[in-house]
Amino acid sequence: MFGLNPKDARLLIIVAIMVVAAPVLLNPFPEGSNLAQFNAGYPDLMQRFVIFGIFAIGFNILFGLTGYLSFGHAAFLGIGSYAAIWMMKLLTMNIIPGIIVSVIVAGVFSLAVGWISLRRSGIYFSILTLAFAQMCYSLAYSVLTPITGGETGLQPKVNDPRILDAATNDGVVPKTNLFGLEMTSSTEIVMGGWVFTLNAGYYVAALVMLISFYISIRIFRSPFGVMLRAVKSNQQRMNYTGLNPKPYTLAAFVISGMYAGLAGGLMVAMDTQAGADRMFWTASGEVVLMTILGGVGTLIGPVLGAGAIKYMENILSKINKDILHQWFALLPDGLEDVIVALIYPFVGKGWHLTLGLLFMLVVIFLPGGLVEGGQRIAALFKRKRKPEDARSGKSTEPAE
Amino acid sequence: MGILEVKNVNKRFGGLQALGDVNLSVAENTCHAIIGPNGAGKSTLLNCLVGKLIPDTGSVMFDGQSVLGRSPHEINQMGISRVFQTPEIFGELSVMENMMIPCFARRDGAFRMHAYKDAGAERDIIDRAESVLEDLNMIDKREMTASSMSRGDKRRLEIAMCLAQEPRLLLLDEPTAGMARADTNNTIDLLKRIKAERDITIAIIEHDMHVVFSLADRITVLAQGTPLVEDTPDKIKGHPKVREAYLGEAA
Amino acid sequence: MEAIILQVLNGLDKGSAYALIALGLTLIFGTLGVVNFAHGALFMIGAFCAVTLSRILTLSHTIIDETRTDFLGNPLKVDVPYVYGWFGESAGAAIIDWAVPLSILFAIPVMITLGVVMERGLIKHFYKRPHADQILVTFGLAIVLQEVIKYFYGANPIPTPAPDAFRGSFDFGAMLGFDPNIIIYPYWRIIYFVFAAIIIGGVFAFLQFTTFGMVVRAGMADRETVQLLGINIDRRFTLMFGLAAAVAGLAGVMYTPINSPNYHMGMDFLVLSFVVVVVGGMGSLPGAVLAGFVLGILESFASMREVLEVLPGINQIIIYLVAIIILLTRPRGLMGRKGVMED
Amino acid sequence: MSKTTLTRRGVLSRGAVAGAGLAVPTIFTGSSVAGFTNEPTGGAVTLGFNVPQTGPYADEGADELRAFELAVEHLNGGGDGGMMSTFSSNALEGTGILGKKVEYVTGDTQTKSDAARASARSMIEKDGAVMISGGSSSGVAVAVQALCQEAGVIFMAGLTHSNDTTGKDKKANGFRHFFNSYMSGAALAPILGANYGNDRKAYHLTADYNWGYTTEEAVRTSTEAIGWETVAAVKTPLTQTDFSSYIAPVLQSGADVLVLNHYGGNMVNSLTNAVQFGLRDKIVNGKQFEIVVPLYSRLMAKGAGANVKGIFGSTNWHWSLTDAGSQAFVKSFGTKYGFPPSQAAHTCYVQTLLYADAVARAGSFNPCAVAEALEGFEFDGMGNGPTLYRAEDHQCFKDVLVVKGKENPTSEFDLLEIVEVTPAAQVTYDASIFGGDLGSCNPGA
Repeated sequence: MFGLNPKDARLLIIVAIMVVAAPVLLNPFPEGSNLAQFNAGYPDLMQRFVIFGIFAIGFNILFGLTGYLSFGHAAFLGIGSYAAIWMMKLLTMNIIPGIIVSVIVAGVFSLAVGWISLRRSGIYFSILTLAFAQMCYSLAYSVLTPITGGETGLQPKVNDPRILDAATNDGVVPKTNLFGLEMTSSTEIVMGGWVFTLNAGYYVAALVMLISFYISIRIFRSPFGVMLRAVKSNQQRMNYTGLNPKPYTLAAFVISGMYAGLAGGLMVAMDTQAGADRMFWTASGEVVLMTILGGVGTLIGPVLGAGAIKYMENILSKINKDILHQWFALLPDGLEDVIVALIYPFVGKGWHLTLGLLFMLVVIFLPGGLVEGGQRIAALFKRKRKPEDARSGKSTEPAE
Repeated sequence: MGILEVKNVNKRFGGLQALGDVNLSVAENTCHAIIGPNGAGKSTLLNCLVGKLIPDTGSVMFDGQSVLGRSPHEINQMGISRVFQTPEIFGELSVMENMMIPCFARRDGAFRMHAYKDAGAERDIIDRAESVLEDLNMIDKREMTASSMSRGDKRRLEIAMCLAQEPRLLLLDEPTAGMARADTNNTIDLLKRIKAERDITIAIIEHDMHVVFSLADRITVLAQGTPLVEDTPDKIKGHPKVREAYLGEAA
Repeated sequence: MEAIILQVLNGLDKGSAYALIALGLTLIFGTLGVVNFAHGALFMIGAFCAVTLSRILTLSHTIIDETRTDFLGNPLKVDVPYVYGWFGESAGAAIIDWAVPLSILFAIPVMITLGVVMERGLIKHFYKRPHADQILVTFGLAIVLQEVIKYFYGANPIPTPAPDAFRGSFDFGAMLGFDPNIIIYPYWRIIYFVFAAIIIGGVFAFLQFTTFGMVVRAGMADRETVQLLGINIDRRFTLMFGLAAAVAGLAGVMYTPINSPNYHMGMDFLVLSFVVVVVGGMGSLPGAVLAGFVLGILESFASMREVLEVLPGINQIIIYLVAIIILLTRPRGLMGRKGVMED
Repeated sequence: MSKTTLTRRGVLSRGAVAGAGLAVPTIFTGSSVAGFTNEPTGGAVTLGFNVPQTGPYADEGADELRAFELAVEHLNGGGDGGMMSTFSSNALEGTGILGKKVEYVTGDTQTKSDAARASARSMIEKDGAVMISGGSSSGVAVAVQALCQEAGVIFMAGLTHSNDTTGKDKKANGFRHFFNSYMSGAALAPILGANYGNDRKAYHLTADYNWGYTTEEAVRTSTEAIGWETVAAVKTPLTQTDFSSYIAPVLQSGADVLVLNHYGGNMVNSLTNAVQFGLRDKIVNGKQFEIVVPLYSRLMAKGAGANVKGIFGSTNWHWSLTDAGSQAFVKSFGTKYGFPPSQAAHTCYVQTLLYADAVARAGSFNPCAVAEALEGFEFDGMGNGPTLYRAEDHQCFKDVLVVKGKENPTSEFDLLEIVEVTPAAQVTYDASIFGGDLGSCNPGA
């Protein structure tokens, strides 16, 4: 299907189903229940899941396939964001021009940065990319303030030109839209105690993510993908096989830079703000961590890693002491206090601690990342199921 | 006029004269061995042929064209393939993928962005890879990860990868170094068969005289960066200069 | 002229901090082949050794002063350190005043223990793993360490002043014949520079002149051969990790009077110290030290008003710009060896 | 697709009726359900407190959170009522807001615009917050303010000092109680003139970002107006930790005052470094060398330790104020937590009460009604004397404190002493000078 082998097609379909059903799957707990705190099915977080998923998928094309560890990819994300928001300020609040331009601008920047950085390999390459990204960040925060908004970043303003949009000067900034469909508009479905929010912006972003994912599968399986893996495996042999590794690596760098720009453009489309913060080295480090956490070089790993980190950032950080006390209110007072005291350092303002521990545990016990964890569980399940199947086959008891 | 012509090549590393006025002519469709004691400059010479090193003076012509100043992948595209002392293969990739890469290189040149095609649907590439694998009796290993194979199989795969490109000149750098006797004999048989069945010129650097004398049509003896003699294997065997070079003061 | 002398002084001082951290990072990388993202955290923990010691020294019992009131109007509770009771008020005050220098003695065993525990408990298992895994696990460790410190000490900087004797500044200008007050430099920063020079010299001498150091150097060059010689290189490497941790920790202790320590100071230094190490050349100890000083001095020059007027914003990017230029002109940094971390 | 606003709680209460145990999907369309975003329909109303919980400003965030908790307690009738008894408006009765119990959710801004917006959006979309407050930097305040404008909820800014928040980036749904750079400059200059004379030469070190620029500009203009000369202004990177190379050339320049337009960690480090260099022991141009820190924060001053002694600066509020409102607040905060509140805590507490009061006076949670109630609102008893929430830019005008680092602190909280309470009239400016456009209020529906 779509030129994919059956295994990849199955993966794509599973991912597509998950993505479409995410508003339901991510809201497993009824509204108002104590566990509703863990629901992630609200538009902002779902949008972030898919957008950072795109960012990580793109990063994985470079890092997972060629092994070149860029420590500056957040710069392309940031540059994409600035490009998109300027399109929205100058042209139109329709997201299409913004997204297209963000991909192009990020592509041009990554071509320039990649062309220089790829003269070196290994950690020297990593530091070169880091240096470029930090320069972008520092300049955007300070001397480039007229273009970037500096500390406060850029948001659409009432008095922006927006030359393609019909003049609407009633003091309201129009919302980002796709030919009239506003990204913030949602439909809510209420089923018993559950509320599911189907958000237009999320589905637009999700569609882009699915396309990106599909393209990434195609790249993985293409002759080009094989060449990229060859770059990672043995550049010497590549050279002596009549292949020039440089343009392959540069192409991968630019593709992943364009993915980052796309993510940046979408981010602005969903949440109209562009700031220098998202170019800081920790943001570049975050995508590295997402990819390693999920599973380097696997198709779905980066998306899982992105989801895991964003989930912790947004859900764990919102758990405060009151909520903990509410959860354990049924326990005797003394025990309640002890349990709350034990959990509290790991949530709310301590969510970084949990994140750090997660990194360590995953890398110690699951060197292949979350994907390896999934595979191990699946293997366990298969091993268990087989004898069970055998038994149930013999069983004569009628099923319920 | 040989397919490979090395003229007056000099190469110095600081104070060390690694190659001094090397002249060498390799005739088409022959097997030419280069032997010599350690430090004779064999590897330096080889590296000058494939673009890894650039000689200080002199010329290296392949099929009438100069290879000097070209990068390794360009020289390879001219028709020179190289087998390394320790097998250089794509360890993390499967045997089949290892084979497909040279096939792509042969068909598409040094760089081509086939990012939208499915590698598994490239029939001509797969057929070609499979036929070489079959030829070398490796077809049953096609799904193995290359790094998990034995050293002998890795060497065989490396040779297969070179052959898949249909090079006109195959350079072998001590292809049996560190191999067990049985593997060495297998490799000799393989190379003999290649030589017999294909239009291919082979240049081989080797320590193992057994290998050299079973394969070579002509032999050049290198000592201290300079060719001592060049002749047929039979003549080389009894040559006094060769004995001197190899046995040193014992002569 | 004065301005240039001044910025060279500044650069040497800044450079000594960079060089100390980069030295420890390179020791770990060179001996163990591990990219240690937790190294900044070790620097930070060193600084908090000083904080901890001064807290211990000021452990107090509370007395109530009826004559004064606190912000709620209740009688003021006054904390009296126990050391006042034990040594008398003036001697006690002097001990507290000297908390930072005293912390050196406190920090050395703490840091060596921490380093050895870290190496044996965690890093050891990552020698053969890809660099990406090493980065992830040490980064995770760095986060955990700094969150633990934040849990106990809060996020705000904690003032940890130098002893009174070292406050104020020394007038170099007057000594060299310039006008007074033109080239002044704080005493503590001079001490920091001398201290850094001693540590760096000590580490080099240790590696150069002791058998232990020679074995470690040999192991850095070729681990397998040294092991074939029947030498237990692992145990020595563990100790090297302890030593590197101690170097980072001491750099942190001595840094506390310059900038009040906070829990994220390690992260602030981490990126910079990696740039220094790489510019120096991965695995080269002299390279790390040289790069530390070069970048420190260039950074100081870039912050001059006269320079900023010509190139606004150059102070924001100078380190990275220099790093890019050096790496493009010298492929393996200033003094790097071939083949290290290039795969 | 039908358009709705995010009315989680509203939908829920209706959904419970409509669904009544049946698993039948009920799809609502927006405009018929609610008049504005997150209209509280049950017995409770949710406020979102978005403060830095990680990163360098985590302690400040923690203090803000304490103030919010205290404010919620007081609004719901708990505790001693704090400033509710001294507040000039009597609309609040300790029964929640409009009879609805006040609940709150918390989030982590990380002092990053993106994280702050993500956290605020989750409060609006997931938790149904009808007002967002908190934060400790102007970058975050501007970003979240723009978000609240777009989503149709009220933003009550926490600590943000840049002119931009109610200047070029002002928004109809956003309100700031905290003072700004301009006011700092206007309040400081006369005091500096009185203490250090009118013929001083100033050297500015300025954090190289928006807040730094506006602060430098404000202090420069107001000191130059009293006759000071600005010798130089050098910008320092935000990420700088060691300021020695910026401080060393100060004496050479012939300046006799150093102005540190730095905040937070930058301020602690630059001040510590400046004192280390012994600048304050020097005599230049026949005058004692002085250092000025335009924006003081007690929490940060603590990080600089003894180095703050005798150094002038301005602050929004300080616990040692003796008016009844401040006293009441310090008492209830101090009793609950054991130490006095910071200026950030004060602003957050006051903002929460002001919001609740505006809702009560408007009789509605509708952001437009609330905004109308706040615009031009004059009040007293909240610690800074008679205060006006100016309609044109949603900026509070009130007394500004000029403070000085205390020479003999009696406790670790007693670091600053109030030198002067500059009356609001002296720091008031024309609303148009910073540009920007409020736009019209957005109820979200």
